[in-house]
Amino acid sequence: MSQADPARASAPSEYGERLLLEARQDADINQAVLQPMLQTGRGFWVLVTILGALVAWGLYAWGYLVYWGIGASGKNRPVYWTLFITTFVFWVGISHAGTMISAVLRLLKADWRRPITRGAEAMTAFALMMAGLYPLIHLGRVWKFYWMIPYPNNRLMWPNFQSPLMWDMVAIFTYLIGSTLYLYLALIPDMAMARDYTGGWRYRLYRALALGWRGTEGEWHKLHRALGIFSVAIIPIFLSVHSIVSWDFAVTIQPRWHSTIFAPYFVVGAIYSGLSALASILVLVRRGMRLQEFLRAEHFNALGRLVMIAGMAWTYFWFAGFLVEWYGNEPVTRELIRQEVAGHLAPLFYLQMSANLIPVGLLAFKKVRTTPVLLLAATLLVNVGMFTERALIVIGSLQRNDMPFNWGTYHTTWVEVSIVVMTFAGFALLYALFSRIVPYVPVWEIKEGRLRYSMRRIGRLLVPTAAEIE
Amino acid sequence: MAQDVKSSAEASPRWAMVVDLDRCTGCQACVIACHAENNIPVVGEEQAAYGRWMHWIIIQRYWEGEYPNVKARLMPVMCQQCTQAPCEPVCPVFATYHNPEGLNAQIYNRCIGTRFCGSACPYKVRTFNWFEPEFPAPLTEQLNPDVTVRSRGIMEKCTFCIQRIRRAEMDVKAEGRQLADGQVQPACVQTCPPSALVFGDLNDPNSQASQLARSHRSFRLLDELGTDPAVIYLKGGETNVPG
Amino acid sequence: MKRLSRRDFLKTAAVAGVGVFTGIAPTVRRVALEPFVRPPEEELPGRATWFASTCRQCPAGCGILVRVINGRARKIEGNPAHPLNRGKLCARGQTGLQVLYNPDRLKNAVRQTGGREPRQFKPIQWTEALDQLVSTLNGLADRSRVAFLGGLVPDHLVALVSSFLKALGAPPPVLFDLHTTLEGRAEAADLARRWFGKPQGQVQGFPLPMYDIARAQVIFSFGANLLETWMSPVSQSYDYGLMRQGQAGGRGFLAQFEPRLSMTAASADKWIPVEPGTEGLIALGLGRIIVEDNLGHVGSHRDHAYLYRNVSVSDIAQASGVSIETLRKLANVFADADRSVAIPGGYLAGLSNGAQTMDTVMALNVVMRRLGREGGVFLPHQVPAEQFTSSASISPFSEAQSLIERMKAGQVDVLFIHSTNPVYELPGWAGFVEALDKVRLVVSFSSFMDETAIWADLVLPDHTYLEGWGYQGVSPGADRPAVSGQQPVVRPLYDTRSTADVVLALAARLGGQVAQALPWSDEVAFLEQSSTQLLGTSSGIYDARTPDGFWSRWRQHGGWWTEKPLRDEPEVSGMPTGPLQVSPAAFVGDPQQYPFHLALYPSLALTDGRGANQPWLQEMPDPMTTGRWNTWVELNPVTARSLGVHDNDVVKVISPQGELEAAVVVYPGIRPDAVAIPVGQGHSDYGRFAERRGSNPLSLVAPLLGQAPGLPLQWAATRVRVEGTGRRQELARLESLDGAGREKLR
Amino acid sequence: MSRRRVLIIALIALALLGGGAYIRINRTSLASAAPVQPIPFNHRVHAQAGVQCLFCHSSALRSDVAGLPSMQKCMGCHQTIAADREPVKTLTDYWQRQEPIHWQPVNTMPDFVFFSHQPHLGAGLGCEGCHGNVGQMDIARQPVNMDMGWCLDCHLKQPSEKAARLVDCLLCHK
Repeated sequence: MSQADPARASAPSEYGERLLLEARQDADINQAVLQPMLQTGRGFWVLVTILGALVAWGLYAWGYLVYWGIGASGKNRPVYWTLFITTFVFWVGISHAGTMISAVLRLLKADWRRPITRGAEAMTAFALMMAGLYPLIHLGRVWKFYWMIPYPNNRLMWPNFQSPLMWDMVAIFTYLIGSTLYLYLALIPDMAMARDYTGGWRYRLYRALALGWRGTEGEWHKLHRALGIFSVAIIPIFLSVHSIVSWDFAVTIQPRWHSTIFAPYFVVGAIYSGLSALASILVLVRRGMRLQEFLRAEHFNALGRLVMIAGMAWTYFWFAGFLVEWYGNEPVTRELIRQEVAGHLAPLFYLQMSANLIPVGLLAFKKVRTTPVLLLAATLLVNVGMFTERALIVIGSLQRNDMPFNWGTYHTTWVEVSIVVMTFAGFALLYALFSRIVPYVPVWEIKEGRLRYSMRRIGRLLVPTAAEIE
Repeated sequence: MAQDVKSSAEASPRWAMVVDLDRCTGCQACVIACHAENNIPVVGEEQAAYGRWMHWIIIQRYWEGEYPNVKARLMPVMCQQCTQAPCEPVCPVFATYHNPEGLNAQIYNRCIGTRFCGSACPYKVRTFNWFEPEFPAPLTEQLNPDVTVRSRGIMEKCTFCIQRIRRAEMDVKAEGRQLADGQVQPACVQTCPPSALVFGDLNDPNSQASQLARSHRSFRLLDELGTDPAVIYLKGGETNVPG
Repeated sequence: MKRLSRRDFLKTAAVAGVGVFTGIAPTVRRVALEPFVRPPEEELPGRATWFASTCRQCPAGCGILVRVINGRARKIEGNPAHPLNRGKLCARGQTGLQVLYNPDRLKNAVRQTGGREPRQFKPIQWTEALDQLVSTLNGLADRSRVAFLGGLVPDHLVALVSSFLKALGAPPPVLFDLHTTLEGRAEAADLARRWFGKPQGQVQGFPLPMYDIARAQVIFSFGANLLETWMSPVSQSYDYGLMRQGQAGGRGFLAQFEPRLSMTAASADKWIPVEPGTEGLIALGLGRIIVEDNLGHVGSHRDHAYLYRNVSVSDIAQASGVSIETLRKLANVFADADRSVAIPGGYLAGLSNGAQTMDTVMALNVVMRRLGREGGVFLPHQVPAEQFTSSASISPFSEAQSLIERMKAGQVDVLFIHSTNPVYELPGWAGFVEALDKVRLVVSFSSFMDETAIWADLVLPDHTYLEGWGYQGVSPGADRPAVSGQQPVVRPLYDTRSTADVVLALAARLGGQVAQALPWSDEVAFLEQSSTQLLGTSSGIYDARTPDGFWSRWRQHGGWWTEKPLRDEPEVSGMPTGPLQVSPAAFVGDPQQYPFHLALYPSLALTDGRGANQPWLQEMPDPMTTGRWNTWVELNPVTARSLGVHDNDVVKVISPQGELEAAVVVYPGIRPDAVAIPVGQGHSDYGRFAERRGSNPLSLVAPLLGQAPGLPLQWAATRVRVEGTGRRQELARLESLDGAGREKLR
Repeated sequence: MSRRRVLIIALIALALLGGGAYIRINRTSLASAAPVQPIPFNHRVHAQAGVQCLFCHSSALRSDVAGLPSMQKCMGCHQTIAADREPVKTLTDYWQRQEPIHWQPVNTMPDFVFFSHQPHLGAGLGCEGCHGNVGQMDIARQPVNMDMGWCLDCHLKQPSEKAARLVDCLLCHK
């Protein structure tokens, strides 16, 4: 934190955080953001190499899977869906935080969002890209994936829009396009800024991406309007995506999937895991790119609070669902609950519960929220818990059904794990490369935020004031 | 009105199978008949142990009671050809759909392998080609030319031997006659030694299947789910009664 | 198989993408089309032709129809006109295609070079093979030193071989295999001869008794697994279906007496897990109660009272573990029914008191006057032609033993082996392998390189039954006399030759008396001539004016049978003169050291092991355990608990004779003092699907010391102990173990 | 500049659409060339000589496949007729060796399609409806690309009470 800044010494620290970088010139800020982007150390390339290798291995595993058949993964009858769908749900869940932070907080005019919006939006886009791979990966005949796309053909065959998988595809593509545009819109002024400060290939790249942005008032006006529209428009999409993902399960009559609470439960879970992932990533990026100046305790504090609230909401929804299932005492559900509480699913169940509930408790402490390492630990734990939760829902439920003769178990394989790891590595790789090409901190938003606040002396008091900017 | 019913019944039969559990001995003849008729591959010990077997019809065995008053109930289970089939709406490409005769169609060459139908099916009677099926030569010579050999990544299931239905329809049409009751027999029904399986048209009230379906012993599997299956079971007797 | 190719994949990872794209190409077959050179009659390209023939997967002789399209057999179905199976067929019958198209079939005759140990087989021309046989036979000083050991040999071949051996001056063929041993076929024939045979009647080949299951109201089956492998399971299953739902008087009642709940017992109304060896006592007790209380509606039992003179029901109850009340109830059920029948099963033959037990069971039918009555006991009516009445019977174990003795003593120079696999099917102590060593020339006619064929000097593969000719008298179950005809449905796939033709060719080459005895130019000529013995028989479903016409009708129908049902009423000629006796069954192994009875049973899929090379049968779940592809050991839950083992734990089963290891199936339907193991796996040679898979439980069967000569193989008289090994092996079950015991889910 | 880009994109889209439409209308463009046969059998000559399709492909009326004439049938005529011609000599050689000729299939269907000639002929369809005017072809070739759309074209034109059945997937795929 910039307590050392002599110019700010007079202001009480809690205000100081709002008066972001007051003493610095705009050009300084530009440099502070651009420098970590332009100077890449050896550590970065080592990281990229490792991630690249993991992705390459995962692609090989995918090739193996396609060549030999889905049997190369650990699926069997009746566990037709396993880690692929689990990870799919997980990534879709992660993708929710970007919009949550960016659009919802933008509408709510929560100013602390400003330095972290870009990171959040990028996370959304990349997580969706990873999620979008899974519907392909898990297909038995991936080379026929285009049959899911409605296009005129002489066989007069169309996809079945009754199928939740079609809803999924539509929702995910819409969300991917929407969130990518949203990310890009907010990027334009910073591209222009970067264009003005760089040369070589970067200059050409930024010039193209900046779309000739000059920063006129008209342009700003249009940008704000566009962002405003997008912020509103993308919220229903972001709600729909995870609802639809939940309906993949809930529309079947598989016991435990067939639940009315699934849609909100999934959305809340998605926000919980997404915000946690964002917090984890911010902690990591902040350290990796030395952005301590921009990403500060107040952001972590606020984000931590959000995570905690989402966690409480998730707990509530989980409990509401669980209680009804428990009292319903439907035979298969009862069996599943028994397996979770004291059967072969118990390790996963207790991992899920502890990893999801302990962080809620931890994050109640400001010390945890504002200490990056502790925050990282808590939020990582949340995502372990949420991944486990999805695994329990997808894999756990499918192991039991109405005919005990057909129950089954499941063991994963190296192919499956490699592909899952591939998407994690792929996400990290995209994110790492992104952070070197695009200003990680939205400079214009910070500058805009600075304009909003000023310190006024009223009598003997220094009082921060905020202006409406629209 | 009655005329209408009759003509519509003639227009499209409602194929149904009656499984008399009192006759079924569990002898597995139907299982092999199905393998032979429908080009179902064998998967080998390792895969079979992992639950990846591919029989379209299985005989489920449930134990009841304890030694010495132990009962084993045997129940053949194949695709129930539900009228309200949970598998149908979830397929994104219409590979499985309801055909005019009320059959659950599974079109292999349309299937892209999402396995959604398999997850949705409460009876778990759909099987998936986890790997490319193997028929070491010259076992290929026994393959039924009327049935597609499925490749890897495709869902498959009991079709009520649609190829036999179509063949019979074609033959009677060529001869200018109507299908008679019992003229269409899926492979399992044809071979069943104790005649526990009966196949026929429910729209024909006089067919043997219709008559059996009206038996007081009849019930349907997981009826409470409302899937309205076309497979009708007839309750078996009490076996190994104590005392 | 898969694993190997996966390793290949690792090597060729770089081209994985290409491989993927091969999956995209439309699967249009660009194979050349071959027209017929000369079109066969009535063959329409692309259209199925159905050939009527006979199933040879077990001795029953069911009629089959084979669907042939473009010269390839595609499916086997039951022949609806056939009186035995009436259009139905069991799992094994349908798997016959995998005998024909088995990838491990011998494609030509082979000769073993370099002695019998190294298993070096070289292809040999048929002419060369015949030359060798002829010169060996000609070189024999004493032609009686030729022997023929057969198993599931079609009747026409038995007839030919018998004539051949007779003409040579050699002893008649010995027909012995495990399947017929396990179903007690020879002993059933013995039983019928004891009770119903004429004093001067045939010594061998007495017809087997038949039990009218379809019309019986009450059936007491003593170890007869009549729905699985015993006698004519398809026919019996058909009748069972009628017994259940096809009777006017309501549902029939079936009680099964055996230590393990077989599939038949699972279908029974009552399973009585008797102490092994006390089945006879129970029959005795039932008879005693019936006679004593004068139960039933057959008048007085005074004539038969002497049969049960010294019987104490309470002693029986104590010995068998079946309470007096249960016995009384059962006796009432049996006697009160108008149509009841007691069936002595094959399992009894494996016990030392088997013959006595079977007698006591048959006595129940006699006492209740069930002979020749609807729903009772019958004898098949003979086919009205000598050729088909003298048809083969199964040799008792003693004959196989004496053949082995002769071989060991060096009295056999040439041994022909056809459709039996004694090295696998006999326990090691029978000494068949050692005996083979003493035989100068061993000739096998096996289609596969099985455990016996690898010891042969010459393997001259016969056609499989779908490629060859023949006929077969049917097993009991048909309601009328029948001969089932066998004809080729496809052209032979490989350079194989019918054994009948080999025998005829040998006879012709040997000349003289032998050639005179076998004057036929080939097998078909013999069959044609045989079939026409029935020409002019008015009772048949068809007749013809000419032998040619008759022969073509024969092939069209798949044999011959009468138009009307025709069965014989057995007449008791061998009524026991004194009270029935059941001596205590003897078992090998000290009960302290070996606490469990070993209950072997023929696997429904593999029977005695000959189905093990057929992948459909390997993958076919056992109906009761749902196990596949391997051997398992069935233990009562109580037993398993006391041994501390669970499902899929590997245990060692040790008998005084040998031991084996297999995974446990905790099986609620078995006596706690018994362990059951299916027969059929554990092949060391028999093709890719059979080899190195499970264990052969016959290695456990111990010889009953001091057993009287002439006793059948005592395969049910061994005691064993079971030890845990601490290892686990996942048995390929159909059933989910997770869901086991959760029937009451709903 | 941006306008030019739009134009280019529009042109590409148009070309794709047009190409698709062309293929849709003119299936012959995708039909395969005549395969090379072991004997250059000339359909035209035979048709001109008055040989009916069903004389040689006689199974079509009763079976799934139309069938190829047995060599016995070929030789029935060619013992005497045109016995000096080169292709017929090749045929005679085959016949003397009693060896079947390995004809290359001309009209093929994927494995997953069940097709039977019999009901099509039963419905009054002529051979040339699908196989083109083979009588005008020297070497037989597939005149149209027999894909599913081509099948449906005809099946959909049938009276509505029949069409519902005729477009059921299970009719041809099983």
